[in-house]
Amino acid sequence: MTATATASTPTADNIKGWSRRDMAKRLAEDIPEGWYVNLGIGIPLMVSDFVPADREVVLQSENGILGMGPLQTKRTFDPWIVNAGKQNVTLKTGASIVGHADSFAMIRGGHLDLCVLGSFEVAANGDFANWTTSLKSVPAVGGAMDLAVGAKRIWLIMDHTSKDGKPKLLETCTMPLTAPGVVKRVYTNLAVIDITARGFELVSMTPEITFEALQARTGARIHRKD
Amino acid sequence: MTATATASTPTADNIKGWSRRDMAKRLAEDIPEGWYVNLGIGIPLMVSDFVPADREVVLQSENGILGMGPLQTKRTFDPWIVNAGKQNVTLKTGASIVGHADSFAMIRGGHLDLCVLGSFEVAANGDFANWTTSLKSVPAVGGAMDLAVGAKRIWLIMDHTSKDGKPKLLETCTMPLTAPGVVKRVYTNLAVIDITARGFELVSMTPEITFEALQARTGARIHRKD
Amino acid sequence: MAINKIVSSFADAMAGIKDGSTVLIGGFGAVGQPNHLLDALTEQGAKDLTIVANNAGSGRETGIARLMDMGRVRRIVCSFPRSAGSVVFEELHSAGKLELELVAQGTLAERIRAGGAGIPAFYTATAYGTYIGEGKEVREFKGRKYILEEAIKADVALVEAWQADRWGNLRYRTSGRNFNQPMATAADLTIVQSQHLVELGDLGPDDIHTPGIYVDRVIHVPYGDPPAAAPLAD
Amino acid sequence: MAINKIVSSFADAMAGIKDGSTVLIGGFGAVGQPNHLLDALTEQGAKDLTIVANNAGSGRETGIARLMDMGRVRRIVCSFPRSAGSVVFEELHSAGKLELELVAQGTLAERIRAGGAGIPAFYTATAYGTYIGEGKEVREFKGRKYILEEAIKADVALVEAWQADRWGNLRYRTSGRNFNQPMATAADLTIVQSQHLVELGDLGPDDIHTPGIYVDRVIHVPYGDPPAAAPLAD
Repeated sequence: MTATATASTPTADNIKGWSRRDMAKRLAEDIPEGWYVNLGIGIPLMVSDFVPADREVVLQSENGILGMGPLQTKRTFDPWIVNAGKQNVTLKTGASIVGHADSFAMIRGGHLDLCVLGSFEVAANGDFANWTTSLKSVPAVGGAMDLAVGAKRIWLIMDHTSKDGKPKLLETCTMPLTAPGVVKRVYTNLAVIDITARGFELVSMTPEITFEALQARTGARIHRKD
Repeated sequence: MTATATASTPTADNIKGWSRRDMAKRLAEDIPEGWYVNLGIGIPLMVSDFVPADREVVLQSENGILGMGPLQTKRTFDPWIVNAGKQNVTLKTGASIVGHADSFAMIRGGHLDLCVLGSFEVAANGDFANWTTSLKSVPAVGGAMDLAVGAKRIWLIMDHTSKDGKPKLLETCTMPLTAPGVVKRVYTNLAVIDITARGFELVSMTPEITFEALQARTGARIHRKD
Repeated sequence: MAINKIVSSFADAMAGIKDGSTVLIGGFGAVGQPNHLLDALTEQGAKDLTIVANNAGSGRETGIARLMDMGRVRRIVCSFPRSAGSVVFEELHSAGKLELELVAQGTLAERIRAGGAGIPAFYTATAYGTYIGEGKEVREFKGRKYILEEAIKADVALVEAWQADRWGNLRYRTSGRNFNQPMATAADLTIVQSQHLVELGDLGPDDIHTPGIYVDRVIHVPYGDPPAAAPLAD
Repeated sequence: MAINKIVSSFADAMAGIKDGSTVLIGGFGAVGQPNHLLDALTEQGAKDLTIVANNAGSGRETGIARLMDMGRVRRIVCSFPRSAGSVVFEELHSAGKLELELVAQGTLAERIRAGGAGIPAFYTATAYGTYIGEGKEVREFKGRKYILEEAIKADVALVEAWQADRWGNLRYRTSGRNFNQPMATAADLTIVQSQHLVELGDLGPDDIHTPGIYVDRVIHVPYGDPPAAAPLAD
């Protein structure tokens, strides 16, 4: 497999692909009823807006909430309830609270069906790097490493390439790892890609792009599903 | 130090010493206000009857009670509350309940000021053996080993000798250990004895006996306090 | 659609339990014992089981003792196998028909908690220097000696609760919490018999002892009070 | 006489904290932060401190940031040192005047829980194969790799609670539970600022989040609500 068939500057054709909302929506539709899900700070948290209204999914927040609801409004304001991103959130009917040790016991004990995270890089072997781009300055890690190894599956939601067109789906990560070998699926603006024993496997892609152009924007071989 | 000055059959003089109630009472009076205390099944549990009424001592039960009260009567009957010996007990005002993992975290984390246990044998180095006399039949261990290493101090309440006059305070235990090196004090029918770096140290003894007669009933040297 | 973990038959509650399973059984004494689930497991037929429980049953007609008496248990992991009435255990064990792993009670609770918390192993001072600690890895931290103990992770947990809702949120009643709380976290399939079913939201967020994430199935068993432990004074 | 852990002055609450102490500080974001105890610790004067907390403070005028800015902290153990407003941390750390031990949040919580539970060390998969896990002992259990982590046991814990009684029994309010609950168990001296004092018995036995055995001193600080995290939609 080589990328020689594509343009030398893959982004010159100006394909944008799916919007962040589209990515969040696609991911949300893949979450079955009854799953326990932790959504990372940022775009992953948008996923909660797109879970179909007739489907009960229980959201966990690492600081001890099981059954997290939407952000508070002025009408529902309660400053004692915050999520992992320290936003004021609501509790759904049926929610429960635990302390930090019990919350991470829940996370690390393999009880979450899914954790959705953003990422800087992901590799074809399931490694990913989302906590810091460099160790030169002092990084903050928070709960990312715990979630990465604790949840039953890690799905990433991320741009397929950097702003200057460099692939973020790679043969090997170049940035400090969050965890080795844990990612099961990646939702990008261009495609949905599974990570299996043989590496990246295409699930679906935006109609704006060809398989070859997608491959050219990807740093490791993409397999078609058998 | 030898025991040659005493009778060849030390119990022939028929000294009984303190009764079990006396032993429990002496021990209870040595518990300061505010201590958290676990009382083993049997004679140790009698200690609770003798804590002075104006002194608040908080009793823990290994199955998750902090603030255990006296045994239930027909008037206070609640079959949902049991102690470690599976007796129906009451809760004091201020009591709290936790599950087994949290209860033993409390025990093993060094939070109990005192645990009072019965014992078959105790050695001058603080070893004791209270869980089984032999490994020939299948023993049951329960929470004894956890309490033995977890409480800040272990005090034993036990007969000074066996029924046939053999010492139970020894140079080295002969039965399977509950824990090595943890006992701080022993209350027997004949004496109260501390265990320090140099071994058994006499705190007090029944007026019925002489030091020499006490020594003759003891399997290791008893030091007098300096 | 909505999450609903409440099942209406014991057959549904027990569905899928395989031969060779490891089964955690809550309770301490008569309080908090999931007796109806034990009967249902007996009915369901799984055999070659490993049972993890504080006690090894008493009598012959009910609970763990009955399951063992029917030859369905290969191995038991417990802290207090031998007590008044543990006749079936003693018969089978002395006849070499039942393996025993004897574990200190706190180590048992902590191993189960570790199983639920993703901790594969931990060090503890309990049982160091004793028969139970023999052969285990010893390691010193800050001048004190500890032994290594591994987590217990089970296929099934049988749990008794006081209140449950359709998400599987649980509250226990006083001494009924015991091993039920850590065991609920440490199995692939956690099955609860609950004295009361309540509406979602009836249990306050700050008042839930076991969050629903740990629970797979709930069956309503309003059996009433456990027996008194012994005759009481007036 | 009776047990009474309630003290009436900050001086009494802070009495005896020594230079060189390790201090656990509860809270997550603005919720459950024992800010008045932090101010009292600043007043009390202990220096050369090791601080264990999820964050490394923000701003300069309050809390952990103020304590660090006054040169009283030698070392900080935390999971999220760098965030908007962590200016004092960044100044001191880049100037080599403050040591940092970076710990994954769950490992931090579990190390503290272990400190309270008498577990000197445990294995975890978190941070295996990463920069944070470098140099740590690796061990395989059932085919998966884990690293060894040691317990954190502190001299002092500063805790914020919603309700407390004279035995030191505590309840927290929703997200205020956070690190306060495990930290309360892991120090030789646990000091609590509580929004409400209640009579002994007002907190039901099944409803206590932190049993009084873990608490040494309680001071009543009815400061009201934490600030809103950000402007809210209508």
